[in-house]
Amino acid sequence: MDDAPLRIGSHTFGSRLLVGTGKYASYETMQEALDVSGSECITVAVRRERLIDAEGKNLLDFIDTKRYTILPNTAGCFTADDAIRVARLGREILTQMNNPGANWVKLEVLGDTRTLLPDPIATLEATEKLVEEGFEVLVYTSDDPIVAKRLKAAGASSVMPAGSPIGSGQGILNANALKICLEYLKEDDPDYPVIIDAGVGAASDVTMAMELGADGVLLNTGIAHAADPIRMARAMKAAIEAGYDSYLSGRIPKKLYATASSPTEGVIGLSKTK
Amino acid sequence: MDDAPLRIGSHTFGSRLLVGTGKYASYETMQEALDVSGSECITVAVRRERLIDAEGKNLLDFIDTKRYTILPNTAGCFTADDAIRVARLGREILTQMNNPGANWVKLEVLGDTRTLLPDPIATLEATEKLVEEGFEVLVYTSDDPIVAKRLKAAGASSVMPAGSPIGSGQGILNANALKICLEYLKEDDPDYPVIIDAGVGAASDVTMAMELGADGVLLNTGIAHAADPIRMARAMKAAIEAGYDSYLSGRIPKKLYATASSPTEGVIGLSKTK
Amino acid sequence: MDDAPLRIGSHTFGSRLLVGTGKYASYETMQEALDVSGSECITVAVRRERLIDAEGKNLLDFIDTKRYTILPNTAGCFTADDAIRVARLGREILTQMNNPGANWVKLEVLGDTRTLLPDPIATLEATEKLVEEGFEVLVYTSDDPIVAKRLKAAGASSVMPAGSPIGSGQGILNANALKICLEYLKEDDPDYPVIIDAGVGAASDVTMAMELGADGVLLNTGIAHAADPIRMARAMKAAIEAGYDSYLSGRIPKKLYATASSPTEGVIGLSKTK
Amino acid sequence: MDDAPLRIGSHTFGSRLLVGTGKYASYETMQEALDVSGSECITVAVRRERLIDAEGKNLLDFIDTKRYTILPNTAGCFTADDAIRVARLGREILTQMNNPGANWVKLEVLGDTRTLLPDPIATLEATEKLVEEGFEVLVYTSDDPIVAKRLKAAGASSVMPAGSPIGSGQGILNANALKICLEYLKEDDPDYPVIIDAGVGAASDVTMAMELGADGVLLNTGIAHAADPIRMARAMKAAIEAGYDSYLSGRIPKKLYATASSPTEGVIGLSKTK
Amino acid sequence: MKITLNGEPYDLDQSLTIAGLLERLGMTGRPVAVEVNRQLVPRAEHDGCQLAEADEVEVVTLVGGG
Amino acid sequence: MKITLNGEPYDLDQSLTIAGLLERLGMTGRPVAVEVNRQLVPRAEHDGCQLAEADEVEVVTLVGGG
Amino acid sequence: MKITLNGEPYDLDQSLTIAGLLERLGMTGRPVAVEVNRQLVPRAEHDGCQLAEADEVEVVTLVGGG
Amino acid sequence: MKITLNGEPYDLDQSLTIAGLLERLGMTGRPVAVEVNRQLVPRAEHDGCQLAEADEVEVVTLVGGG
Repeated sequence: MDDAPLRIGSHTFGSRLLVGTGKYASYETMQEALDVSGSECITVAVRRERLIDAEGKNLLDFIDTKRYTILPNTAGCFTADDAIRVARLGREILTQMNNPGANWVKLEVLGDTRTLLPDPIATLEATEKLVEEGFEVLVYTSDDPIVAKRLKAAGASSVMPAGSPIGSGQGILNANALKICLEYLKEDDPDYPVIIDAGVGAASDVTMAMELGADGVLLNTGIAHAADPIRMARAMKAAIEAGYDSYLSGRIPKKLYATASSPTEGVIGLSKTK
Repeated sequence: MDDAPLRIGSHTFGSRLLVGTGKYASYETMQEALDVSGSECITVAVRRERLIDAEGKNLLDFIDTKRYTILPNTAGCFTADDAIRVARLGREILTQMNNPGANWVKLEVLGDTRTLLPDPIATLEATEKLVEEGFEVLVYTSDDPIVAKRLKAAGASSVMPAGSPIGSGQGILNANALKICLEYLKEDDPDYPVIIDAGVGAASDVTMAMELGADGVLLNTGIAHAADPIRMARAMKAAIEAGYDSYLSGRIPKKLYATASSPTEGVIGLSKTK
Repeated sequence: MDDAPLRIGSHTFGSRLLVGTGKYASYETMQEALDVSGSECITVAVRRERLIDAEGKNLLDFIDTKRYTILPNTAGCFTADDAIRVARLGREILTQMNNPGANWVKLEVLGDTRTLLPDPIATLEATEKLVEEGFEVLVYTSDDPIVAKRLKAAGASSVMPAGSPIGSGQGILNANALKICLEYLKEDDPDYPVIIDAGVGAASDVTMAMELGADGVLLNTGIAHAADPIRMARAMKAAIEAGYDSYLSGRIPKKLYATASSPTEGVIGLSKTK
Repeated sequence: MDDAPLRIGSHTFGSRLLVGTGKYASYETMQEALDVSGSECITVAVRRERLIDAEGKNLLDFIDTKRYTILPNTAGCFTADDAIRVARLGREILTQMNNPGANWVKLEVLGDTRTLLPDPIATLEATEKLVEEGFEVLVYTSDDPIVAKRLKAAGASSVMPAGSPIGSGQGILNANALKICLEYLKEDDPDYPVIIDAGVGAASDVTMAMELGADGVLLNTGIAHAADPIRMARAMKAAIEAGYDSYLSGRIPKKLYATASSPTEGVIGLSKTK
Repeated sequence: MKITLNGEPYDLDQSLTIAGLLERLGMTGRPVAVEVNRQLVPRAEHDGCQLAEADEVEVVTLVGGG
Repeated sequence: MKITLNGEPYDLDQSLTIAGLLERLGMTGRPVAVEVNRQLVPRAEHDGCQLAEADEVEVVTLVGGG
Repeated sequence: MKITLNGEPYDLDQSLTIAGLLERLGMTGRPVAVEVNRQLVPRAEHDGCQLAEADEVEVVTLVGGG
Repeated sequence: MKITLNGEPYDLDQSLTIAGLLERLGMTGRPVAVEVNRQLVPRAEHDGCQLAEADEVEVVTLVGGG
């Protein structure tokens, strides 16, 4: 079977699962979960260096930067300007590390500290400026199809609609909206990458996202806060493959009821049936 | 990670996917789909031998009976007596073939030719008699929890509630009812095997079924009538693994919204946030 | 507009809402809720007379038996024999009261004390016997379509499938199953009354039940345990009317998106649209 | 029971149902449907006068402008400037008619001719300008909570999120998003009016919208294109009342299963129960 | 004489009919139904039905239920 | 004199005010609003507003919509 | 001699055992099960079981099913 | 000399370059990025960039996030 790689901007991955690196009980658990997930692309945040305890454990000591493409994000930013500053800082660090992730960013511009929902207006503004600065922009947004359409028009390398709010574990709340997003983003451009970002709670959420025709899924909390993150990482790896194949296989239509799986002719002489 | 095998009566399988052999465009396609699905247990129907064209292709020429445990079913029966006759005929054939499936049966007693929904009353009656005759009975039933409870009490080796009508592709229509079925069937007996049988349309249906705590899934049309049965077989294999791991991993709770995946402290000096 | 009355057996009602009389904080609240609900048919249980405090308040002191047709139920019975005894006792009392409800019964034969789910096998047995004794039987059952079909065949005056478990407040959990129940019960007999019994939590559950094509809804806890039972009674009255009209009106089909509500021609000369 | 009127800006209505005037088979049908709906506020579009056949039937000949407050809309506009022009034109006409609707507008700025989904960015821009010009702006938007929040901050008199795309008949596709919209719009301002606009197909959609805590519902196609618009208008009237009361009544919580509606003590001496 | 009344032991100093029992219980004319040994005894037979030692009597009425 | 009226070319043999145009169109007193070159002209100014060559005039009313 | 074989009339010029019938049908050694008059006849009894006039014989095998 | 370092007041007894500051912080060679007064200063300019009184300096690195 043909298993196309995931292409986003100048990047190509064998795995369609993108995972975060936050909220793990320990770096060791994170390291094993990343390994088991099969992901080749991991997202990280940019934060102030701890000045005391500077010898303390550092995320980068637990990440094989030869193996993973690092996707720096602008989590925690609430204005376009702040997101642009953070994007530049992330690029600077990854450039020093010679990591291929130096040319892109996961753009988050949030509208509210409580719900962490994205601000479409500020997100669009930041997308335009970062694209101008040569960034490949993977942009986190709501499932609003018109906003998705405008973000692609602004030059985003990938639009990443949320299935449900970050960390909510609600999965796909509005399949109808995501279908319209996919219709907009892929018409006349079927290879344009659409990633479902945020909201995933269980493996079935990932499988459903892929069955809608998404190109990949990005998640963090669903694995990091599961009771058994390692096993959940394995679940998510299988869920991506299941959903990708299921979408490409052309599922049977839904009916109110029933058609026989066994032949109806050739049955032995039976008592009169109803 | 501990991957427990699936145990039903005297049978043990590494794969938790049980697949049917009906409705394929060709025996060759069926053969490859069975192989790709990873299933070790396949269900077949009992029908009159074609007397003319007796040299024609036969299902059994395409099944490696050393590899697969065959589960004969009573599809097409509408009374307890007929189902019992067909169960005995299936056992006779499998005995000749020395297949381990000679001691069990997938019991279907249907209530209506149009919807192929099971008849709980006749099904219960047939279960009691077949158990008396020494069959290990895997019984297809609706998602009615009390019927499920009574079928187990009647000695069924596995109760197999439908997610939705046979071949409908509706997936899991009533998760609430299946949860109560599982609660009844597994209380004080956590290893009692519960298989979700029928209704599966896409991989996410299988993953969801397993996330409810089912021990396995039996399906046929979802693979056989997909546009690409081979790829769908691979999807279903991954979907079973995803759902099994997802259930065991202890998923995060669902919330109305959002908790941050990235740390909220240590953000650089930002413009005033909302 | 033609508003057909609800006909069940020999009974005819202007309201399609049937309400229970249990679980109210006070008889006075019950009395007002019944009044506001507009219901003309109320169901009651049969229980041992309190021998001490026999002068205490009695349900019947708060029910205008000229206004309401009383539907005695067999709640609390777990075998066909017990349900039949209770049905006879209810009939005896209503006969003394000259209430029109003396010739019928709401049959409940439960399968389990914890979930109060109906036992299809015992329910079918009791239905047959009570019909023989001349009762008009309104039978509470699960949403299993084959059981529903057999209960009608056994002579039930009305089959009353549950939307979800008694008192669960889950509303309609399996619209697909109820649609098949309605198809079975009404084919060649469109006037056969089907009542959705149990599970209602909010008004929208009642409206949805009616939009499926049900003839009425029976509920108790949804009103009795609401924070404001009187207002909820009014909500349920309106919900029944809304759902009945909505079903008869022939709703618009569902589409992925949008057709204009305002004319697309005749718009003033606009800036170039997308 | 206290039935608070619906207050939007300077307007007060007894009915919480707002209806459109488009897509009816005839003006006579529209007239009767408006009457039966009980609505006191109807929305209309602004279009070029037909210059030939100027004597032809005119909408206004069928609307009692003393009875209804007219809400002019900007349907068909795809830029902020066009919407503003159309808003001014509507105000001019209603001023001549001395209709109280002269001071407000239903703002629609659409992002795409195919789906008629709103453009959040242009909608926000138009809201700011129209508020400056003294309009009471009722703004149609998607269910994006951050956009809803910003539209209120821009001075909208009412934010009107869509349940689903205009005319799609899908009802409420994302209750979670609407709950967050309501939380944002009503915190510290519980009387701020939130109207669910668009997507309604059946009465249950209206009841559900109100049960979320919305202050009203605006719809058009659901009535105008129903097979029987008059009866559907009556259904929608009842559905609004049902949902309003149901929300205020404090519904029972949802449970996996069952609590008894009839007393569990005092049952006659029964056969041993399970 | 001992009977069981609604599941509880109950003493009768003398033999009674069902009508007599109901009178003694102050339930005459109340809407109740009576079972003796799991058989319904209709109101019309209450006068004629003499209770015997060890009879199991149920006296039931209608209560709120759903 | 040529103007554009509701998007169509329209000839005026003589110069007219908006009021004059509406009269000619038989719309005097009808509930309509008028835009000239994308600017609304309120009813009160219809008498005073003289149309010029190539003016883009929109005459609009209310129609059914949702 | 006439029997019913899989629901169809079937002529036997001579009396046969089940084994004989299967041989004639070219099914010897094939994985089939045989019912005579709704009673299963196990393989081990095929040689000994003589068919009689009007017997209803079913010869079944396994086919694809779900 | 006083600067603000990662939001906190910080004293420098002598004027330093960014490179000097990082050395003093023991971060030489660590993967960090530096902003002075909200402008990124690329690694190549760390030696040449002299810090001034009241500069707002941010020294950031990568941490776990989603």
